[in-house]
Amino acid sequence: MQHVSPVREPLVTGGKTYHDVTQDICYQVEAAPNIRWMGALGVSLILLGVFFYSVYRTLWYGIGEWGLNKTIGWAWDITNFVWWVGIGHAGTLISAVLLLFRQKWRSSINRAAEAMTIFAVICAAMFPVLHMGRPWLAFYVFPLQNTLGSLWANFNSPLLWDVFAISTYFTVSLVFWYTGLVPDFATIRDRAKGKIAKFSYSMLSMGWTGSAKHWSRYETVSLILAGVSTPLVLSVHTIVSMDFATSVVPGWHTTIFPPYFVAGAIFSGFAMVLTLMLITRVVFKLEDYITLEHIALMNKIMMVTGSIVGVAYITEFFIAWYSQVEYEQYAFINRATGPYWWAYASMMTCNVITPQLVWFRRVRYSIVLTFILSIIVNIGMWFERFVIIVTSLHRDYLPSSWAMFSPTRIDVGVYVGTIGLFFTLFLLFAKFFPVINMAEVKAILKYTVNDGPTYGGANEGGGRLTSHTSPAPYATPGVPASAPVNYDKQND
Amino acid sequence: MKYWKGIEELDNSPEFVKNAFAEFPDFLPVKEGRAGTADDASVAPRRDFLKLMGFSVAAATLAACETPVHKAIPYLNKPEEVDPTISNFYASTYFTGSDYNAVLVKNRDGRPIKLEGNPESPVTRGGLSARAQAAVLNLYDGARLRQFAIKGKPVEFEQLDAAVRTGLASATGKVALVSPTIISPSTKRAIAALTGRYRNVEHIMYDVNSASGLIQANGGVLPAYDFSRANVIVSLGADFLGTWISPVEYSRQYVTNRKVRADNAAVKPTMSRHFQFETALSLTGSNADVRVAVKPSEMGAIALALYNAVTGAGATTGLSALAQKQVTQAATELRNNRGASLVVSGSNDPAVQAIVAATNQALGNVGTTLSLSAPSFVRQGDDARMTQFVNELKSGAIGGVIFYNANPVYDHPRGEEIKAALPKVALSISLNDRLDETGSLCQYQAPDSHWLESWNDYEPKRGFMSLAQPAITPLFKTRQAQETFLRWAGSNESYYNFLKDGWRTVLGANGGFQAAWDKVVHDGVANGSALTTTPFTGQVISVADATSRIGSTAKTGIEAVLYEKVGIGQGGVEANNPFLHELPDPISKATWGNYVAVPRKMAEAQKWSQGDVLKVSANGKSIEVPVLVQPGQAEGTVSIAVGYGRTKTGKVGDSVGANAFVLAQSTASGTLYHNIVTLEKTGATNPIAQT
Amino acid sequence: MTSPAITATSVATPVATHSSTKRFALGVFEDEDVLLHAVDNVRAAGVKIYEVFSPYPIHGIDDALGIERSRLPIAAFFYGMCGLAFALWMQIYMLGFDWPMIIGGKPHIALPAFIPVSFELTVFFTCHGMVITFYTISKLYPRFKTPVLDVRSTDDKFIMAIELDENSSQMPKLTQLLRENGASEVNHKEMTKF
Amino acid sequence: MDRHEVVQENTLAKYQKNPKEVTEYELIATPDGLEKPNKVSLWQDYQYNDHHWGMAIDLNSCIGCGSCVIGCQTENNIAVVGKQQVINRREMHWMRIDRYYSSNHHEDEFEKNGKLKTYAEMEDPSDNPQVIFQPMMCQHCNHAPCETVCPVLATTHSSEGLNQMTYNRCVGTRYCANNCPYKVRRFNWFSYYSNEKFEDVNGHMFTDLGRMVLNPDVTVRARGVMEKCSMCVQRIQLGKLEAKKQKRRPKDGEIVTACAQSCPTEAILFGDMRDPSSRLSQLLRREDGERAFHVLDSINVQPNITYLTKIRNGSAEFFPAEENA
Repeated sequence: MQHVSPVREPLVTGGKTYHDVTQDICYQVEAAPNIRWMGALGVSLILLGVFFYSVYRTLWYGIGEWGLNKTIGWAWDITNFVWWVGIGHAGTLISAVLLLFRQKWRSSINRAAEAMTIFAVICAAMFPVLHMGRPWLAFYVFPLQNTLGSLWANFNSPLLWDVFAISTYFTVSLVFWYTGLVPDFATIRDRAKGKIAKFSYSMLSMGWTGSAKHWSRYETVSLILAGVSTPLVLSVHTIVSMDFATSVVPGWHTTIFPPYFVAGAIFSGFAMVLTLMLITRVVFKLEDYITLEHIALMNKIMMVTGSIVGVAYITEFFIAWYSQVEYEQYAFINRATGPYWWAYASMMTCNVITPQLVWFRRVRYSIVLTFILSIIVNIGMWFERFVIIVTSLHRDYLPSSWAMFSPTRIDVGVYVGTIGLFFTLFLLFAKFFPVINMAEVKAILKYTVNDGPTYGGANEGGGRLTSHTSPAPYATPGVPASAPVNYDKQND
Repeated sequence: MKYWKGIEELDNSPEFVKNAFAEFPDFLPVKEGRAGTADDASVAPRRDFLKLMGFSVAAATLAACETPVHKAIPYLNKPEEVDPTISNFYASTYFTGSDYNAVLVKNRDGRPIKLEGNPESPVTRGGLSARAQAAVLNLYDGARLRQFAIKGKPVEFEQLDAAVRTGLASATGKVALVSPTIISPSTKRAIAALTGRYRNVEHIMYDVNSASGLIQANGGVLPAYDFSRANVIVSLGADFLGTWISPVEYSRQYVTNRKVRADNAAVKPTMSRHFQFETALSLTGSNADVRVAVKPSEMGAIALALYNAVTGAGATTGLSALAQKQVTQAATELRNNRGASLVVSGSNDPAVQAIVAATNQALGNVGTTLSLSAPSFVRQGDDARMTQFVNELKSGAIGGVIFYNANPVYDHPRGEEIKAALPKVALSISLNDRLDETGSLCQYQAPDSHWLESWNDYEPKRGFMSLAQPAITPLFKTRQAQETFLRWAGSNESYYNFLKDGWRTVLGANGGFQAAWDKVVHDGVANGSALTTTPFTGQVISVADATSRIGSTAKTGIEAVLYEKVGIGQGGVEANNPFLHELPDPISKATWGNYVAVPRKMAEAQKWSQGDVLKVSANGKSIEVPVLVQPGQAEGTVSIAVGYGRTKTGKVGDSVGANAFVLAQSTASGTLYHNIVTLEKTGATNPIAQT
Repeated sequence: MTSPAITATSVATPVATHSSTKRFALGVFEDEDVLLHAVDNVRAAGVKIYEVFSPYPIHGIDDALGIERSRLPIAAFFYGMCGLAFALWMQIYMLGFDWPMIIGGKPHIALPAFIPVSFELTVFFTCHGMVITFYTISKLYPRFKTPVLDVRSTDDKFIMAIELDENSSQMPKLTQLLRENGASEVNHKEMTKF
Repeated sequence: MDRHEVVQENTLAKYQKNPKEVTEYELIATPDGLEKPNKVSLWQDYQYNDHHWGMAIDLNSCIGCGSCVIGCQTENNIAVVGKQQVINRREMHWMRIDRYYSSNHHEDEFEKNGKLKTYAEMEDPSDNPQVIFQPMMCQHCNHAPCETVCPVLATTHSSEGLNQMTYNRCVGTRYCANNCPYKVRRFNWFSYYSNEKFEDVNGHMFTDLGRMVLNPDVTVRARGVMEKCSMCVQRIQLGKLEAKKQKRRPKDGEIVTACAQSCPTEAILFGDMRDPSSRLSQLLRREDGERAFHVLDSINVQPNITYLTKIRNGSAEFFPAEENA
């Protein structure tokens, strides 16, 4: 048994029983979709339409439909790519790192967070493909024998590292997520009434019965996956940062990028998790599972990572000055005071200043403020990538080639479109999959304020009753010690 | 590389061409105009295209065939010297009114695909201007006329010839043959044949970028300059590296003593010193060692001050301190380099040029850095004569007019008047290669072939001659103008033979003409002379009255200078050439269209910002062009490029920019390319495409 | 208070050899701790526990049931090593031997540049190898219908299953034994093709 | 900006005094003293055993006339993109002529006015600026940053020192262009030969008549691929072939790139740096340490294009010499 600190708020409030947990969470899957969900899906689908139109224009006429030019070869495309990948990281982080640290509170959010990871990575993966001049040849990036003879891929190129990193990251997150889902699918299967439901959830659950042997292997697997995903998630954003760090462009060629990008990723990721969780808990009435305590904890993480990012920003400037490299210094001065000063300013405000509000308890525990904060951070992190990519490129070595970037409608369309794609996927997930990991939540039901379980028996929820750390000597043979309430009833 | 040894071709060429046309009774239509317009159906089917290709190959390479070429299209028996995918080079010559270049035509499978400088040429020495580089595209210009026509109705050569002959015979009053400068002896002879046959025909040459002031000031000749021998160069607004008279030739001369090397410890590396007094920042000015920005109206005063400083004849007043200081400095250096210095002026004002000529005289540069005895021929236009023509045209004294590659309606300051008068003329013939602003107003269209389809010869400078030879058979049913003139003159001789005969005098009969001729055809250039300068009638302006004239040219108000762009030039055939439109201006880096360049102070004072469209007005006419803030532009002046604003040149060049020729002054003494203008903001904006 | 007779039969009698039908006594528990104790006692009573089903992993149940530690970690390590080896071979062969090209003047075999891909492939092989193994050895694969002894075991009940012989002779004794150990109910269940 | 490394100039007086002082060379501090950047390298450099093509561009001779730009365009079938695309900064010229104006402000004022103000001021050219022209095309770097980053090996280095593009391998990530310090790579944003938007300006790629002008030795690039100066590799190959047929090595001056050929002032010299007797090799030997410099030498990409410092004969009194751009 694990020691539980007496000051901790309950992880799951409302004195839920195992059965209540099953009820509450399966309810969303089994009940007819509610109107708020339909509305949300509608909006997402419209944005998805925008996405398809923009992609059609891009593919049919060419990248010229975007605002790029000879000097600025990447702008919104890669900005969005890095932004989405960054967001994705929080999911893995919550499910893997927090698992390793035995942070029990992760249980009620990790499922949704992992789903978010997967959908975010899908959105991210759109951009490296779409931004290609000839996406239909994207398979060239894989080391395949081809008609041109044995012309393989260039393993020196950070972009190729990306290919491997992103695909590994995506598939690993996927199996991690799915393995976690299997027991919950079994639960739904065993409750399912409809034929189709029975059939499909039976397929999904792969014949899971919850036998002790399976559980023990299951735990080993998730532990190892967690153990491996942790360095993986760090490596992914490190490699993404190397797209820039290994180049010669002043403002990109910066050794601090890997840690700085990872921190940024966690930062933006948690912001996105918060955004989603706050919506989900309202839409699906899961206030008891995603409590203020969760929100406060995530706020804290956001604040810490936000500060790390802030430090990184300042370090960059220091290094630029310290290096005494003309181009480097100009790149950073131009960032802050040049034609794109506004982007830099908004990045600074959103990412460094606003998160500091979390120091105030009131902010930390306020739903509304947290929601606004999380949105602001998401915006800020988008600007961070924009600043890094565009302001570095638009004025590099040769003044003769300096240029400005202005996005076209298609640029905006593709970006907004991926947001639509993301939410469509997320809403579908939330409707047909258990948004909260039932098995894990049940496992932590017992841990709460006063050290000791509060499980109140199967038939009646509520009320924290006398604790049972070990079975009491039997009052009457045959009557389970774990059910004093029933016992009393029987006496009536 | 191989140059062709093209002789055998020569005799059977015309007959061959005739048969060739016989073989394609209806000539290959090639798609022109936008997709979706009526003539879409006229797109050449692939096989016809191949036929044409095969044919052109045969024609162009016939040259080298010992065996007579059969009209079989596929290479059943391949002509020698022509291997598919191997390029041949043919020597030829590029000259369009402005710059002269001896070129090599890179011919691939029977079609010219590139022009390169001809290193054999003592004039351009392998150099090639941007305009000449791009000229190969003009050959395939879809806007070219495809056949002869009378009042828009397609006709055969013979029909038109007959009609024209009767027309000329029955013409009442003068018939003017208007052309730009012609430096081709044989062409002149062909025209002479025409004027000989019809006494009332008079040949009028005018230059869009006129140098008549310079010619007048030098006793009727255009001096040949040699910048390579000048240690000190003073240029009063002459953009001799970019557009003035013969830029390629001058550039090569100029750099010979700009190149430095320090490997020989004994001799110190030296360079020429280059002073530039100019209004707009020109290509030449940007290369100068000392550049002074002055108003066009000050040019005279500066020339005078320079003359006085050089001759020591009193000081002049009315110059800014800086300018005065620079002039003195320049004069000192000039004096230290007598006979090894050069003063040039871009002005078309005879008075100014007279002073400059006198200065060169005083410095003893005549015979060293500039030559009057072996003059240049690339400018022969006479503005006064042209002005007189316009007046006659208006008065109705002209009974007929023939335009030979001349487009005065567009590029003459009084184009409007010509446009109005032209329809009233009884007989109007255009030999222009397209239905341009002038040609479209004429009754008869006898389009000239492209120079890459024609035989011709040139003499840019006395003693230096070069040839042009066809690198491809005419793509359309056009005929080269010289041949047309001969037909009208009643001769049936082929122009090739006509030309070759003319060269007998040049090369001399002795030592076997044929061998010498073959060499010329191979090299493309030769020494010898055939052109004669027209005896000078006007009187040479003395320094005294030049001084007095200049004294009275003080001006107030904003002065505008009109200049040529290195790419578009005078807006002739270049105007429909996308390469040249997209070639960034060397200084402003602007492409696609002209603009009014203003100094920063003026822009700030007037609250103009880049791209604001201004209405520029002078002589009661006005154009609208966007503002470009140009460092180096003289205070109180603006500058606008000519050559834009074409309306009938083709889909590339039409309505790109505005026609600035209307702002030029057509004075009695000649066309002046600067004027007092008024500028007002229209409120519209038009972004300038700068790279 | 267990009788050797029961153990004798339950342990000795080979069951379900000639028919695919199996019979089970299912002890239903409400709480994991009670179950844990029950497991100890039942095994102490010499009864062979067929399997335990629970809605979530119970810590310590492996020891109680005597399930030996899984060897998946070793497998995972092995897969990882394969991935690493493959990655290095691929990169060195492709850029170093199959078609060496000059890329930015770098050596053909630029090992530092190969690190990221090598790492990623190691992870890739580790995870997928291990997960595939997990599903295979646990016989987990998509099926149309999943036979479950007690559907509540995926909801809120902890089920202890004990296999019986053809005529379920040990049932009464087992019922008593389980009830004594805190089972809220004890059911008899037959399963074909289990 | 204050970027001596980009384009260098000096006065004749200085040059006469000591030719070794007219060019600034960036040096890298190493344990054993200051070193040339190319001495500080992580790895062994490749030996170009057969040929090593290179170019020298004399900034003294270049008058900025733009002849080379058009020469290159005709030789290499470079598309014309029209006004709007030029405004969008998408011109396709492989070769361009950079023009820099002089400014009255430069780094000396960093202390006085502070960096921010000075940088801002330095963007303003003076009222009567000195002008310097610099022909800029692919520098064919031996340590090419573009090659390293291409994921599909579409741009690699040839065994003769050329940086070569494989059009049909290119997928168009534009990473190479971003990573090119000279910004000489050009991307095909549209299919300029079939997109009706370009029929007017690029007509010669649309009609059978116009297509006759295209150079059959050079591909018309498809949409979505990167392109750039190839140092007229088709001419180099032709020259080598001709020489091979005659069983000899190509003679110096036999192979000439389009830009070098068209230059009226012979500012561009192309040649084989492996051949010690070639005019190029001689020039480089002569000018080494005097006027020869590589643009952005300090980032050590080791270009095969060498520039020669511009020497001005202007006296400071009349025309104060200033830093450029």
